[in-house]
Amino acid sequence: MNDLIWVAIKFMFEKLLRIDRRIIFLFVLIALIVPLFLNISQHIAISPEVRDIYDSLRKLQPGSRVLLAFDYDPPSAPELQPMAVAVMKYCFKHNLKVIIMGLWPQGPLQANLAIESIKRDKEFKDNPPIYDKDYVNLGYMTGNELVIQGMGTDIQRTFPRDYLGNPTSSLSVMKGITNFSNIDFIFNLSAGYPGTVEWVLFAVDRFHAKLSAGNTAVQAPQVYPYVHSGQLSGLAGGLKGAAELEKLLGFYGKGTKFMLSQSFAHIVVIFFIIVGNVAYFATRGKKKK
Amino acid sequence: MYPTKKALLETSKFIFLLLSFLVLMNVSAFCAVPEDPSYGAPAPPTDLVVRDVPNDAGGAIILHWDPSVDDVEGNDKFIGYEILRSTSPDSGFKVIGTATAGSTELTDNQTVDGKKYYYIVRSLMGSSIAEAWPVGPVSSSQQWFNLGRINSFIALLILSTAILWYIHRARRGDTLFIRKIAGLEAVDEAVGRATEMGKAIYYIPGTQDMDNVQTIAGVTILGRVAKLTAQYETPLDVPVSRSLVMITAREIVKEAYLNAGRPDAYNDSMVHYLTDDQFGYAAAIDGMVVREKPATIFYMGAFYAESLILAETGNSVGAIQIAGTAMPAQLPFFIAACDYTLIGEELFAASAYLSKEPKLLGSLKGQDFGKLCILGIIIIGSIIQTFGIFDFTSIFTVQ
Amino acid sequence: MEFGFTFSNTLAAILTIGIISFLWRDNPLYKLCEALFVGVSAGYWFVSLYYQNLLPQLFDKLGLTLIITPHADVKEGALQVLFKQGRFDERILYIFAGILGIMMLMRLFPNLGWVSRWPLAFIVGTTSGLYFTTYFQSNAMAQLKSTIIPLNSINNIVIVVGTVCGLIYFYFSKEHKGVLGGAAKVGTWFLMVTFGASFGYTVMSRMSLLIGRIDFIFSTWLGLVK
Amino acid sequence: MRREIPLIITGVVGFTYIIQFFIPHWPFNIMEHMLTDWMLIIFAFAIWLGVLNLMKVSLDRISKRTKDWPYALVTILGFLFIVIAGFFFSGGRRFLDPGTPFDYIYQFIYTPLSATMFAMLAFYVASASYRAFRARTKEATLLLLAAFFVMLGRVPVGDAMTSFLPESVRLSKFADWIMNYPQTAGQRAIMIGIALGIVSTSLRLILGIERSHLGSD
Repeated sequence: MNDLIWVAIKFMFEKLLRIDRRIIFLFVLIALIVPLFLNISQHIAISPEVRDIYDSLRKLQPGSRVLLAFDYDPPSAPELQPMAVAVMKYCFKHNLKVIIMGLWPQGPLQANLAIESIKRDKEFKDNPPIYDKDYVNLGYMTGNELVIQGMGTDIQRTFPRDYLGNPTSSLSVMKGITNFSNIDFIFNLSAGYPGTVEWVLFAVDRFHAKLSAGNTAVQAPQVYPYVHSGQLSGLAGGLKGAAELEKLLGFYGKGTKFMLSQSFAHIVVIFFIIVGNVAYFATRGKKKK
Repeated sequence: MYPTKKALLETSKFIFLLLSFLVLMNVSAFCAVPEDPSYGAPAPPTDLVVRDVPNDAGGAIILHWDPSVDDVEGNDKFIGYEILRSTSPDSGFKVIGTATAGSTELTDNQTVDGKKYYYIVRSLMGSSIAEAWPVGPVSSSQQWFNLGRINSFIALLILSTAILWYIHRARRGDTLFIRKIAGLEAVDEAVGRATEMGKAIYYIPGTQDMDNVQTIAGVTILGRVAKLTAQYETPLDVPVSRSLVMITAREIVKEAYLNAGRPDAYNDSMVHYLTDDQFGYAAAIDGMVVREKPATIFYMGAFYAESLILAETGNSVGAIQIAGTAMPAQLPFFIAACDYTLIGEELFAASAYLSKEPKLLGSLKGQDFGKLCILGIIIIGSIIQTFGIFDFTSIFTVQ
Repeated sequence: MEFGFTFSNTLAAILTIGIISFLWRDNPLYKLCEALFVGVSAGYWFVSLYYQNLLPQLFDKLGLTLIITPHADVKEGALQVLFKQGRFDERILYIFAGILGIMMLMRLFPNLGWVSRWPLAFIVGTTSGLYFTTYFQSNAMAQLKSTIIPLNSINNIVIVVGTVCGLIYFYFSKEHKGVLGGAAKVGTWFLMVTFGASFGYTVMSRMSLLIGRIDFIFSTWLGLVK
Repeated sequence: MRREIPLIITGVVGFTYIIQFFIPHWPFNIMEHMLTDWMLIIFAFAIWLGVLNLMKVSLDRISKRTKDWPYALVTILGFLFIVIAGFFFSGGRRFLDPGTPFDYIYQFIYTPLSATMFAMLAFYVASASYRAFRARTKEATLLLLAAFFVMLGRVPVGDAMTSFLPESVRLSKFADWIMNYPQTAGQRAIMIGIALGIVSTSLRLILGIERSHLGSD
């Protein structure tokens, strides 16, 4: 009798182990879609790395120059776009001058999308960011880390023209800026190479710029050693980092909105890991017997 | 209704402020004497030091000053600093740059080497300014050696010497011991299994170009795998995502087949280009794997996000998978979904172990020597730091 | 970006669903999307590399652009300087880059294939030289420096012990036995925690990306979620 | 000669780069810039090879009428479509500006395709977790545990589950600790190892000890 139950359990688990992966896919899909329609508020704990970014931003006086480096493309936008929007909103609200550039060809386009969405925002409707007063977009430049190295000597020579084709020297935001020593803060949004690692190696290690970064969660673990060594002051990793930034800076957006789906998804993955292991050990235990 | 005492007080305070402001404006226009900071002109920055930027290619002078006493957190009126430059100590000063409140440094990189310059830094608060005395002369120059990098220079010299010495020893025929690497032992077995099953072997050399050292290591290991497939007459398929990799991989596979005495079994279509795009490449391989169900798949080289798509699909068709990469973010997936994984440096060690080539063995030993030095430095250094004998870390500052 | 049930969004949504449909099984729509993707992405890079690389770096610098068409945005190239002003411009050296590039294309002719080794050798040399110093300086020296810390807290001890044992795992000259074996074992534990953490972060990242696509379908395209 | 000249090129170029790192003086400072530009130019030429190969493979499939040959036609048409739009109808070097046909294809064809390809990883991650992540050994168990804590700690649910604990020891703090200490240590060991590996490979390439990438004569 006992044996019969064992056989039944073993059969069940073996069946479970060979479960069609499409069932797993379906679970994931449901876990992500359903929360979009729910409205549950969650408490978001702030990690010290994100607080560092906030502290750096808060120290900036009105009129300070902030360089936003957009080093990502549309596939990584769900994680990085909310960070870009939150930081930009903070800058515009506190009258910090924003300089946009990209080492990825699609980066400056993502910046334009972020600005478009800010202009549509109720909070900025009466006081939309104005080109060359509140921000400039220097566009994309080929050369990867060598662009950063060039900027360390002369930004205006590295980017002779902005995104729209105006000479950089004619822009009022760029007045008096020669290199990183005239930039008060750099925020790098990065999804890979070239990105935060290169900014650390060149802008920070060689030219002593002050740098914080927002990274995709995939890349964040590799960047942690730089936070710990002080080469990087502050790091926001993935959607959670975006939600934390939104909370600290006071602009709730997609980062916070997506957190619920994120929670559900993690629970589904953890659930599958546990089930998979239970099934594995149950069937293996039987074999040993 | 008549004004309250408080309102009167406020009004008189305002008038007093206004008057003193006007007076101070006039005074400061004539001489930049620091006045009461809360009401008028700011204090100028002090102790301006100017010097040539060290260890550079010239054309730059660095300025450093102590902040004005008004440059404190919370003082919103303090705007920042303006930097002026002239070639004469008395006249001709022009603004060349600004620095925001809180900064104490600026690099002027618009200088002509050898020309003498004088600098003034002044504080801006509200609409008033205060200048410090001009400082100079100073001129920029280019240097013949970057002294800030002397530590890297020495370390690299020692490391390179060690590598070359070990290579020399290996070539002389000395036996150099290298421990077993589990993932590599499995290569022969994996090729053997594909032969038994009569199915193909896929070899994916990563998605990066030939300029990536990992790709080079991957292509080196391909040489070994190709030699085995030539001997066993197992079909080999190498889809690549870079034209340069295609060229190199063809050379290497061709040579392997030649050395195995089977040049007839080689043809160029074994190594073929798909697309440069990461996901286009992954999608194409995905399709190939699902349709052809290879027996063995190798992933050796630099991978990004496509690693998981590839490894999971390979796993789902039941292929033996052997992976090797030095991309930390991709390693968990290979460890999870592949039968054997070469972790980080093991990929580089693998090409040495497989080929038993003196140059590879020697350099692996050289790297080990480097690791031994680093281990020693960390242990001794941490003890020194613990007892606070001196700042040991300053030796390793990078510039 | 547009909002709502427009033609463009519908097109994008069909392509999105087409790719996702592979999860069910390989099917004609997926194959179509895959084939389209391979072609479009090759074309995207082809065009981008021409305009962002070849044109400004080579043709503009040499002055070939001006020879073909007068262009307001482009300044005189090295050829104009040489022939009109009779002055040597260092940009003329870029002609070598062009030659190396063309040598690369010689691969297309089987008996001239060996010529392409020159540009290949150039690329290998450039990257080796660049990596030789930068990687050593920033990933060995800088990280070594920040690992030398006083052992006065649990956290610092974790950092030092973890780094040391991890390095011992990557030490290939001795069989991992005895003390060395023990340390290497501890090293693998640290590496596994590192990979586990990496995995956790990656799960997070991938889920976020999918949320982005689902948000596109349900909010941007269908407008079901506000 | 066919092998010697490439070896010399690699050596000279590699040494130039190393020298400029330590000697900032003219002419090394400008040579670095120029050589890097050259490399980008060669890369831009190399894409021609790749594209021509892709076209050849696809045309072969069409002419031989292999299985699924119509998809090869789609690949070619997709390529021609974006290339023609990019070169002839998108304002030359302003081809990335909003509103050009190239930008349209980028936004509504390329972006959904590539972003969804990327997003598919979410499904594979879940499936891999289920089928491949087993606590077979002590090491695998550690990997799993770390992943478990980080995954839970990085979403608000983790804190909600441990809300009975004081704030400083909740899951999110524990996840932060894993990232900042053990994870950083492991990552660092990997970084240092890789850096040494890169130094020795580069050295071999520059000195011509490593020449397998050049193939044989």
